Parts: sequence; C-alpha cells; structure tokens
Amino acid sequence: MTVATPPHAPATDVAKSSGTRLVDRVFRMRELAILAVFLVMIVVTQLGNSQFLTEQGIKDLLLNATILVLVATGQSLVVITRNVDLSVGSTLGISAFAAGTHLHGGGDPVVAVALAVLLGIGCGLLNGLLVSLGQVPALVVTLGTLYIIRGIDSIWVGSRQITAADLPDSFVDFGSHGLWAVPWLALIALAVLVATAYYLKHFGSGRELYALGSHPEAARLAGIPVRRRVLFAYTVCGALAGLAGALYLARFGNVDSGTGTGYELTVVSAVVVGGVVFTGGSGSVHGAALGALLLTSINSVLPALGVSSVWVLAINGILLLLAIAVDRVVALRVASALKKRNARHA
Amino acid sequence: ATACGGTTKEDVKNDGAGPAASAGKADPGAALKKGLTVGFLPKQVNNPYFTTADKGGEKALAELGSAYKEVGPSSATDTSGQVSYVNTLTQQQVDAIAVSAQDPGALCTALKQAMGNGIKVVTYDSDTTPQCRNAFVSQASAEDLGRTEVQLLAQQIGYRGEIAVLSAAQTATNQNTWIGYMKEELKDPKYKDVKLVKIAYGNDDAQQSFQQTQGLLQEYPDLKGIISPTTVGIKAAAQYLSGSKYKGKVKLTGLGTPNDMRKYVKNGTVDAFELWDPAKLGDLAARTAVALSSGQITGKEGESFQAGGTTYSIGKDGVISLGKPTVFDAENIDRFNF
Amino acid sequence: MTHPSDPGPTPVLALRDVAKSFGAVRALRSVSLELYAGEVHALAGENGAGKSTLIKTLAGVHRPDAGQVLLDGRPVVFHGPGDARDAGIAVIYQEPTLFPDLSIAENIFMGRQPRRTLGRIDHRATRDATAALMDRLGVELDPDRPARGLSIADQQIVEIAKALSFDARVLIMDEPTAALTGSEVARLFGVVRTLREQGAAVLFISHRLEEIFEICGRVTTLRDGAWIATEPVDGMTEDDLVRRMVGRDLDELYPKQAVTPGDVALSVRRLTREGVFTDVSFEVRRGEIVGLAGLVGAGRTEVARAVFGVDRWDAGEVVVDGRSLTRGAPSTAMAAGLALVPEDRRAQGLVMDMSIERNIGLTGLRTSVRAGLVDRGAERSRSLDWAVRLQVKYARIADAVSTLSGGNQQKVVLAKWLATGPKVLIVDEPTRGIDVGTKAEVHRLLSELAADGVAVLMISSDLPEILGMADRVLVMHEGRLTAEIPRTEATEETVMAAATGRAAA
Amino acid sequence: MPDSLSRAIRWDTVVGALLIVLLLLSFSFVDGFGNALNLSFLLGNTLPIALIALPMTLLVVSGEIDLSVASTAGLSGAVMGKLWNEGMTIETIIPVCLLLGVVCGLVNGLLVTRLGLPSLAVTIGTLAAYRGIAQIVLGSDAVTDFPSPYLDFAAGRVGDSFLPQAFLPFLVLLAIAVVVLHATPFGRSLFAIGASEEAARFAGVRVKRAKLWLFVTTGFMASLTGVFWALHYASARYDNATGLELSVVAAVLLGGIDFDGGKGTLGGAVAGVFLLGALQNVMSLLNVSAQSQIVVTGVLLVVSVLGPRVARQIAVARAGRRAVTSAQTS
Ligand SMILES: Nc1ncnc2c1ncn2[C@@H]1O[C@H](COP(=O)(O)OP(=O)(O)OP(=O)(O)O)[C@@H](O)[C@H]1O
Ligand SMILES: Nc1ncnc2c1ncn2[C@@H]1O[C@H](COP(=O)(O)OP(=O)(O)OP(=O)(O)O)[C@@H](O)[C@H]1O
Ligand SMILES: [Mg+2]
Ligand SMILES: [Mg+2]
Repeated sequence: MTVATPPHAPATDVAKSSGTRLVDRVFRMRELAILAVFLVMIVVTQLGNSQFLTEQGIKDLLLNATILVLVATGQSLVVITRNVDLSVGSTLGISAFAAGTHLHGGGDPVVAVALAVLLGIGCGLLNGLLVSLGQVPALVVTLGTLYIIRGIDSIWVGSRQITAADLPDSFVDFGSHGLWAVPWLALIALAVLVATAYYLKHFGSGRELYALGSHPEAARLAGIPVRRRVLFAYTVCGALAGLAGALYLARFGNVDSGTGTGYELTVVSAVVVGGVVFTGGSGSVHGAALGALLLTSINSVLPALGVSSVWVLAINGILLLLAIAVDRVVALRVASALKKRNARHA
Repeated sequence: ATACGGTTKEDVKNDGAGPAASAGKADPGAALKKGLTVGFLPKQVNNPYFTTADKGGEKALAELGSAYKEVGPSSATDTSGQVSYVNTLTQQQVDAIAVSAQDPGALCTALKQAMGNGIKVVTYDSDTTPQCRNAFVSQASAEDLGRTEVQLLAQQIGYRGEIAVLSAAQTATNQNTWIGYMKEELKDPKYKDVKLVKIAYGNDDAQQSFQQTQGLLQEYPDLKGIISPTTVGIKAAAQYLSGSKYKGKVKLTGLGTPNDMRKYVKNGTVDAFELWDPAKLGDLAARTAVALSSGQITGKEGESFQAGGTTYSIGKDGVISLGKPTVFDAENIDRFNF
Repeated sequence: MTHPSDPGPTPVLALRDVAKSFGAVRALRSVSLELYAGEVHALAGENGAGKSTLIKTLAGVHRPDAGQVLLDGRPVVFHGPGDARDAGIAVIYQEPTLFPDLSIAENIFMGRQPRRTLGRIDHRATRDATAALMDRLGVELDPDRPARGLSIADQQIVEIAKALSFDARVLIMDEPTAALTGSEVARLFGVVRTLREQGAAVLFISHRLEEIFEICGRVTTLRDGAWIATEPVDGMTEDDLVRRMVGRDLDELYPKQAVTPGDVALSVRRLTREGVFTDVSFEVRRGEIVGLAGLVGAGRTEVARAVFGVDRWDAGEVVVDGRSLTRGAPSTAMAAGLALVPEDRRAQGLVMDMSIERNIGLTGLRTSVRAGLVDRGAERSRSLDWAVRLQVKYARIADAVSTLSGGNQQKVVLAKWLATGPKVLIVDEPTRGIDVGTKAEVHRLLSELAADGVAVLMISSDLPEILGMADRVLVMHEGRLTAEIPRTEATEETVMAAATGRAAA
Repeated sequence: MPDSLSRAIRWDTVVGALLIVLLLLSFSFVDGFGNALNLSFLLGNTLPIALIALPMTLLVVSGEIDLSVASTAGLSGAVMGKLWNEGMTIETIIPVCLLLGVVCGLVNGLLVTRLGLPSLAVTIGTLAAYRGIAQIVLGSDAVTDFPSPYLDFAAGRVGDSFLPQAFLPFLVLLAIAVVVLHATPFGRSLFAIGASEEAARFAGVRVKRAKLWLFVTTGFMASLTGVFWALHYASARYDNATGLELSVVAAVLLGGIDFDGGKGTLGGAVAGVFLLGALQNVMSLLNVSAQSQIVVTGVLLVVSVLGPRVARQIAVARAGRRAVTSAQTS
C-alpha cells in the first residue's frame, strides 16, 4: 500500500471496476477451462458419430452425470471446509437399499426417497460429529465409516437384492423419463446444484464454510461456529448421497450390498477436476458438477467413438491428469495476474 | 537353457496337465462318508447367484449327513482375500473345499497346499488350472452355452442384422470361452446375414455395463441384438433398453436369473434368455466333494458316480457337466424363483 | 492502588485476579486490569510475559483457570471469540488471522456482512464499506483482491480495518505496528485518537516504547505472568518503563562497536527479478553491518530471498566469499556460508509443530552427522547451547516451538541460523516483536558477530534500529536501490527522502 | 508426569501394544493360529501391504500420498506376464519391471514437484492410467507358468519354520527404511517438509528433490510388490492387487501416521500393517464373516484416531487442574 493517498481521491472506483472483473474472471476461468474441454469433447464425438447427440444421446449424457453431480455437490461442501467424506459410496449404497426395501414392501415412492435422504443425513451426522467433535482427521474417520457403513449394509442386505420387478413402474419410469431430452433426475440434480451454489455465494453461513476451510484457526477467532458448520457440511453431503442413492435405484432399478463400492474415488476425482482444492477454502459446486459431467461423459464418448473398452481406463486416467494440469496452469496465470495488479503505483 | 543361462518359458513347461488325481484308486462301491465338513468358497459372499448355489450345496450336505460352511471375500476382485480363505479352510482342517475361483492361477499354490493336507478340492462355476483341484463341476458345457445363446438371439432377430456381445471383465475366463464358441457357431452358413460387430466389456458393474450398452447403440445405430453372457451385464442392458427408445426393437439375450429379468420379460424388453439352476450347481458340487472324500471317485476321466438320482461321469480334465441350461421366456418364467 | 487519571466510574472491561496456565507454564498469575471508556491503555512486558495470553482471555479465546472477566462491572463468561465480539470487543491478534482464499472485503466482514432480504449478503455494500475503511486508513488495497499473497504489513492493515469495522466499544491491539513503518503508524494513531475521542476503550501492546509514550494514557506492566504496576504514562521515562518490565537497568540499546571493515564477503551484482526488483548491486564486507531500509513493499525482502536462493533471479550474480552462487538453491548458499533469518517466522522461519531442539537442529542436519547418521548428542548440545545463549524462555527443549511466545519464537529463528556459524548473515526484521531487553541482546549479538568478522545485512522497518546499528545504509524504493548513505550522514531525513523517492539516486 | 503420560499415549506405541496383546491372545485361545503354516500364510498375505507401507510412510510423513501404488504393482505384473509370454528370460524381466516402477514413480514425482500439482489428484489420475495401460498390455491373459524356483521362493518358507522366504528380504528393507527415516539427515528433513514445506525450504532443505526421490522409491517398491505378487500367487493379470492402495492407507493410518504430514514412525506403520493382517486372520479362523470383518476394520480406524485424542484431552485437563490447585496453594 502506498503512504501518500490524496485525501479525497477515492481510488476505490478504479479498483472496484477492474478488481471485480479480474477476480470474477479468475474464478470463472477455471470452470470455463473445464467447460471448454467438455464441449470440445462433445463436438469431436458428434463429428465422429452423428448418432451421439440425438435426443436419446443427450438424455443418456445427462442421466449418466446426474448421480455423480449430486454426490460431487455434497462432497464439494465438505472439501471446501478442508475435510473430506470418503464414505459417500457406502452411504449411497445403504440408502438406495433402504429406499428399495420400502418400495418392495409396497411403500410410497416419496416416502422411500425421504427415507433414503434421512438415512443419508444419519450417516452424514455420524461423520460430522466424529470429525467436528472428535477433532480428528477426516480422511481417517471417513475411511473408517466407509468400512463401517459398508459392513453394516452387507450384514443387513446379505445376498438380497432389489430388482426392477420389485419396484413400482411409476418409480422406474421416473428414472428414465423426462421433459423432452432432459430427464427428471437431471432436473432434480440441477435444482440442488443451483440452490447450493446460491447458498454458498449469498448466505453468511455459506461464506463461512469457505472461511473455515481457508484458515480454521482464524475462523475460530472470528467467532464462526466451526463445529456447527462442519457438521452442517457433512450432513448436507450425507443427505445428497442419500438422495443420490434413491435416484440410483430409480435409474438402475437394481441394488445389492455392493452398490456404490469404490464410488469415493470417482467422486473425489470429479471434485478435483472441477477445481475444488483439497486444502479447502476455494472452488465451487458448479465446478465440481462440471467435473462430474466431464468424467461421466468420457465414459460415454469413448464407446460412442468405438474406442475399445480396453483403452477406456487409460484414457480416463490421462484425461484426468490433463484436466488438473490445465487447471493448474490457469491458476498460475491467475496468480501472476494478481501479482501484476499488486504492483502498486504511488 | 538359453545362451545367457536365464530361465525362459521353454524351461518350465513341465508340470503335467490334467487334474490332480489322488494317488489312490477309485472305489465306486465305497459308502458315502457322513460327518464330513465341506467348505464353500464362492467368488464373493453376498452375491445372490452364489448364495443360491451355496444354499443348494448346504441342502445336499444336510441330506448326506455332512456339515456345511461358507466363507469368502466381500469383493469379487479381492484375489488375495480368496487365497487367505483357502488358507483358513486348510487351517481349519475341513474335509473338502468347493471353490469358485476368482483367478485360475492365483489360488493354485494355496489349493495345492490344501490338497497336500488331504483336503479334496472341487471347483464350481469358475475353474482353476486343472492340476490345482480334483474336479470341476461345470454349470453347463461351455460349448452348449455359447452356441445356444447365438441360436436364441438369431431366432429373435430373424437371422439377419448386426449383433454385439456385452461381456464382464476382459479377464473373465468363462466369458471368454463362451464367446469363443459363439464365434464358432456364427460360422454356420445359416448365420451368413448375422454380423458380430463388437465385444464390449462392462466389468460386471451396473453403471459401466449401462454406458457400454449406450455406446454400442450409438456406435452401431443398426444394431439388432445384444448377447450378454453375464447376469450383471444383461440386467443393466435390459434396464437401459427398457427406459430408452430401443425397447423391444433391439433384442437382448444372454445369461440372467429369472428374478432379475422377470420385469423385462413381462414389459417386452427381453424375449428369452437362459441359465442353469445355480442351486443344482451347488448341489452337485457338494455331492462331488463328498464322493471324492469317500473315495468313490478320484477325479480321473471316465469315472462316474451317483448324485441325487442321476449318474454323472467325469470328462476330460476332471470336468463334470451339470447338463443343458434352461431357457426362460414369458411362458415359463413364473415357475422359477431364484 | 490508586488511579490518578481515572477517567470514569465503572471500567468497560476488566480482569480480576485472573490466572491461566498451559500445562506447567503459568502464563498469567492473578492479574487484574481495568479498561475505561475513552482511554488508550498500554500493556507492556518482556516476551513471554503473558500479554497475548491476557488479550486472548479478554477475547474469549482462553477461559481463565481462576478469576473473572467483568463487562461493565458485571462478571461474564465468554464461551468463545464470538461471545466477546457480540459484547463489542474487537481484537487484533499478534499474528494475522486472515482467510487467504477470500477477498479483503470478505475477510473484514466475515460473519457480519451487510444483509439484504431473506438474509442474503449485500456484496456491493460490503465492498463499499471496505473501500471506505481503506480510505480512512489511507491505503490503496483492492477490496476484491484475495488475501493470499499480501505482505505481512498489508495483512496487518487488513486486520486493523477489520477491527475498526466493528465500531467496537473496546479495541484490543496486540502489536499492530510491528510490521508497519512510520507513516502507516502515524495514520493508525490518528484513527486511534479519533476512536478514543468517540469514547472507545483501547488496549495497546507494542515493544516500541516510544509508541506507548506517544499514544497511551496509562500503562500496565506484566513480568513473568504477574502484574507489576498500572500507572499513568505522563511523568514516566522510558528507563522507568524498562525497569518495570525487566526488573533491572538496561544496557545501551544500540551498542554498535566501530570496526574496520575487511574483505568483501557478499557481493551482489546487477541482480534483477522481473517485476519485483531491478538492477540491485551492493557489497557487504567482513565486520560490517549494512542496513537495508525502505518503505514496506520496496522489495527488500524479495532481494534477500533471491540472494539466499529461495526465489530465482532473472539476471545478475551473487558472490559469497569469492564463490558465485547458483540461483534458486538455498543449500548451496548455505554451503557458501550464507544465512537468512526470514521475516515471517511462523511460515518461513520455524516448523511450528516441531520441538525447539529440532528446529535449531534443522540447519545443522548436514553438519552434525556421524557415519551418515544424525548425531543426536551433538544436535542436542548445539541446540541447548544456542537456546541458552539467546536466553530463549522455554520449559523443555523438546517442547514444540508453537508453545513459545512470539518473541521467543523469534529468538529460536536467530539461534537456528547463528548456529550455522555463517560468514554472511542476512537478517530480515530481526527484532520484530522482540522486547527491549532481548532487542538489546540481539543488537549486542549482531555487533559481536560483526566484530568477529561476519558480514551482516540487516533489513529493518525500524528506522532508529537501522540508524543505530548500521555502518552503511542502503535504501530501496520501488524495487531499485536509490541511495547508499554512510553512517555519518544517515539521518531519518536522508533515509526517508531516498525511501520515498524524493532524492535522486 | 505429563511427559511420561504423553509418551505413553503416543498412538504408535499403543498399536504396537495392541498387536502384541492380539498375538498373545490368539496364540493361547485361537485354534490353528499358532502353527507354522498359518503364521506363514498370515505373513505371506500381509507382505505386499507391508512392502508398500514402507515407502508410503516416508511419503506421508513428507506430506504427500501415492494412491497409484496398486496400479503400479498391477502394471509391473502385467508387463512381467507379457514379456514372459514373449519368451524373455525372467532374469531380464524382473529388472525391466523394477525399472518400469521407477518410471511410474518418476512420472508421479515430476507431476507433483515440477507442475506443483496435488499428489492426491495426480495419483488418482495415474491410478487409472497405470491400470489402464496394464489392461492394454496384457489384456485378458493370465500368465501362470513362471519358473518354479521363483514361484517357490515367493511362496515358500524357510525350512519348516513359519517364516516365508520373502520375509527376510523384507526385514532388510524395513531396517533400511527405519534408519533412513529416523536416523539420517534426509529422514529428518522429511518431517520438516511435512510439517512446513516453506520453513524447510528456507532452512536449505531440497524439498522437490526429496519428494521426487520418495515418489521414485515408492514406484520401485510398488513394482517390486507387483513382481512378488505375481510370483506369490503364480498369476500375472492386469488387475492384480486391485484396491491394495486402500489397505495400505488404512494400515498406515492405523499406525498413527498423520496425513497432514510431519508426524509418525515406521514402527507404528508396520505395527498397523500387521495388526490389521493378524486381526483379519484371527477373525477368519474364528469364522467371523467378511462383512463383520469390514465393520471391525472401520471401527478400529475410527478408534485409532479418536483414542489418542480423548486420552490427550483427559491428560491435559488433569494437568490443568493440577496447575490450578498448585497455583492456589502457592
Ligand atoms: N497455547 C500455548 N500452549 C503452551 N504455552 C503457551 C501457549 N500460549 C502461550 N504459552 C506460554 O505462555 C507464556 C506467555 O505467552 P504470551 O504469548 O502471552 O507472551 P507475550 O507476552 O505475548 O510475549 P510476546 O511479547 O513475545 O508476544 C509463554 O511462556 C508462552 O510460552
Ligand atoms: N515494487 C513493488 N511494488 C508493489 N508491490 C511490491 C513490489 N515489490 C514487492 N511487492 C509486493 O509487496 C509485498 C512486500 O514486498 P517485500 O516483502 O519485498 O517488501 P519489503 O520492503 O521487504 O517490505 P517489508 O519487509 O517491510 O514487508 C510482497 O508481497 C511483494 O509481492
Ligand atoms: Mg504476544
Ligand atoms: Mg520485508
């Protein structure tokens, strides 16, 4: 800062206009990079296979992304607070089965979904309580609950499974129908996403999530109820994993004790690709959602281009590396732009 | 040996092929022993298919007056887990092990150690290399399965059009054998208008199988039929088809369980598919194990024994075949519950 | 005891017989303090005397083990910093506590953003209020800029802005000026005076005694966690205050001995780092202490970092003792005999979670080895030796440095580098946050080192320190060396003229 | 008093004690646990995790993580099978595979240190990439016919004792790792890097170089594990060792290694590995179902982090109370 500012020269006008634009551009840029990668990928695929973007094709793309988008949205909330929830796959599995058993017993679909969400909230609360009250590393605790919830799920479910035949037709149809090419499930995910993004940007408690992820000690000193916020983030994450479980049931019509196994790595990948930083405090849910869309689309694009499934895994991994490398380059650009701005002039 | 004195493949092609027949001779007249313990080790516990199979084994053992136990890993790709369960069963001195091998080679050392400790080893559903077990109870001859699936689909599409296969993992031994026989069958001139365009791998994962099906349909818009010789694959493909515009237009067949597929048969997504009765498979595995332990058979080609009223004979490499698979369609599906 | 200048009947905020211990360390023992509306009250004491602990007790960070906190004469219990804030107490902590990922505006208003309907944040109002605060402090910081990458001084400014934004009844400042230069301090004091006139109570901590005399009405002294005295500043001398703090008389503060400089030990030639500093050339000789002055942000730290190799330089050359250094390699710089005491002790100087012993040992990993393995005995005796020589106040050498008071942490950083026996020592703000007694000690040490033939480059924002210690003063302005002033000609005026760019180089 | 107390509640000591208690109980009460065959099974099946846990501990202490280890192991197994099918000698194949592991580690290391990417993200990427390459290399083959001297070494025991032959080399590697981490300047600097990278850099530690070395070593050990795995189970497939990374991470966490970096001991990590291995073995012998075993593992992990925390809080509270009373009496 400079010492000699003329007393009545509000330099703030200049700062505001250019500054706002810069910061906004900066944050949008990272997401734009992912969006660009995504669009290029889609266009290339469409050029290679004209069947790709038919009504059915678009519907498939959206449906594929839906569940991951939901879980990734919840996960980003937790990651923004400098924590992580590895148990989402297990939560998804157990809530999907709970919803399934309810429907199998002739229950109401709305109650079934509510049941799944409630169970998810329960798992989220468990994680949140352990992490925030116990003040122990989230990675270990949620790796533990990953095992615990999965184990309980397996003991409860045993070798039973819920198949499409056990479910009301309306529920299964709901999983694949929609408004023209936009499935109902995708609309639900979109609504959740928009609501979460709005909350994070425009509500005090949303901003506090960023604050406490950015510097936990400072957050405590600023009087932010750290534990309550962390608990909240985990609860939302669990609830969304539960909701995703119910939607999984609608979409795949099939759940057993293994449902959602290994999902945590996919979710974490989506969040990371979406530019949510693991050390907390930065990133956005729409970034994470874009990351999820990108990741699931790769799995549709490659078969549509006729790439042998042997190659899919390797290409997936390399694209993931590319995505984070691109993100990093963008971030570095941003940093140097900030530095230049920082060069003040008397 | 090679010039550099190293160990190469040629040096070690020594182990005789063929099942690890027990030293003694078979005594077809020997009485079936009672009070034996047979340990079932499926690829994965909690897997409905294996649970049905193992329940069949449990029932048979109860009839024969022997004890049943089941152990196994909770993941179908946890090979080292399966190995340590072989070790555990060896440790617990069971009389026989019935195992569905995740990997044809990986269990060998452990199974040989078990046989070294006097334990009889029967593989079922999925085999190991022949010298690592006494006998293999095959669900149906691989040839039968491969050929009938092509026949089923060809009928449904009127012997004309492009077809694809949706398999499980690329490494799944049984899948690959079946696919081999499918290709054989397709060489028959009556299939001259049927073209197998692609083999996709869904890794026995619902979501991946889903997306692979989507990809097949996008890549080959004129696709007429899909064969999925895996219960997970066919289920995922059926669910995708039933919720898409391809429902009823693209035919689907393969291996599935009646409970999984009932809905899709009823709503017209699937006309017919096939499977053996897993409970019978478990039943036969149990009876084979007891027969081996009682000395009625040793696992050599040509031996035969009675099991549940039927006489089974041991084929090449110690393979015992369950029989022909059942075809399920709208007519008969409600008569089955597994 | 009487309060001759009692400004009002009930104190706004008070401590009565408060005690606080950390394990075996008794940080506060039965301390009482009364803060009245409209007064600026100083808190003085050596490093580790318990000042920060006292403040944290007032702020609700620590719960006292015994005694009471009184608000408007009534006992209160603060369950957390939020309670204290709601009671109208604003605190600037000794170490900046910003959220690096959030904008300056959000940092200032976190938790108290102006709201619109439905509890939504009014982003525009937040930004405008921030800009107004920056105006009031006379600084030009973009409210939308993230806090990451701000210099310590700028961080301190944001902290001050944050505290001011509360319009609090009580403002508590723990060494707010430690990172600031004269002109910013003057601005801050202007604001503090206004607040005082408006009836706020201010508690102020500084190790720069002249600041206490400039702005404060009363001063409370602590020593070893115990209350010593509370008295009006008027009529006191600096020596009186120092005696209260230290319990004895003090040696001369700047005991620079005259030495005849020897050979050139450090030679920096046309060093340039794109966009940060340009064409910097200077030499430091054995036995010489060279001061590097300049306004905050002039690029002094950046030069030091580049010379030591933490940052790369784009052009130029650094020669230590005749050996040209590779750029961007601190290990070769160390091998050549260079040492850097960095400005940010918490992030750069120390591994906070590691013990005192290990921290001091860290620079000696390469030297205290036997047969390729760490020689633990040698490491311990080396660490103990230096901890004692610098009079670090600690309970156990194996305690984590994070448990030390700020000044004692600084001493550990010094110990860590002096233990390497450097030929050239660069110290960046070596006495920031260090109490007068220790400051004298550090100064004595630096001149001893110089007398022993070490070349010392001293960066400091404390101009009297530079003037008192340096044989020669280099001045930087906006990334360039603008002046080189010999000791005899160095005065506040000449240095400031060069630092603000008013004098041609 | 607080000193000895805080030392006593160090988690790695607790894990070590738990392991010993478990072993004693199992020897006395669990049928079939104590015989040589079972112990050799136990050690043999735990070895792959233990082998990777060694470099992983160093990596985690320095604040990084490598999730691609299992894929690296799978890739070197796959390449081993492929080359063997091509007729190469096993004496050439093994060094080639180890070299491949070094390359895998180097790629991880360069991405992390040169591009400054977070290791968690990078190695999730290479986790998929390496496994994918393994799939491309070996496809659906399963190679089993490796030369028997090698198979026997990997699966065999020392004489009639319970020690697998491969355990002896592991002990040597363990000793090396312990010395490197706890007694060399390099190891010391890892703790500093993990706790505060910037402060370490300012103290002249070559942070990037150290990390690069660690990633390379981890890659090397992972491929060594892959080779061992293929020989031990006499089966080289592209999906060998799938999911092993989670077991390694769980064991290392259980051993009290802090994933924020800067804390932990190798003793704790190895105790964690064998505690998990022994527990699973015992539970199987006791006919505890696989599902319940998962729950037990999870509970153990949660307790492993909650336990020391609770103990410490109790200790601190007690010390505080004592200080107050002494302050009042003085
Ligand atoms: N969290 C803590 N844990 C253990 N000891 C602590 C802790 N905080 C402070 N101390 C100890 O309490 C004593 C008082 O520390 P405090 O930070 O209050 O000193 P200070 O007067 O602010 O010193 P300085 O001028 O150096 O900032 C010191 O001995 C310090 O080591
Ligand atoms: N010429 C410059 N103009 C504007 N900003 C600068 C300039 N040089 C450096 N900065 C930025 O200002 C901050 C302070 O710079 P630096 O630490 O080099 O200054 P300094 O003179 O050492 O000041 P102090 O040590 O008192 O903070 C750094 O974060 C740097 O990015
Ligand atoms: Mg202090
Ligand atoms: Mg500086």
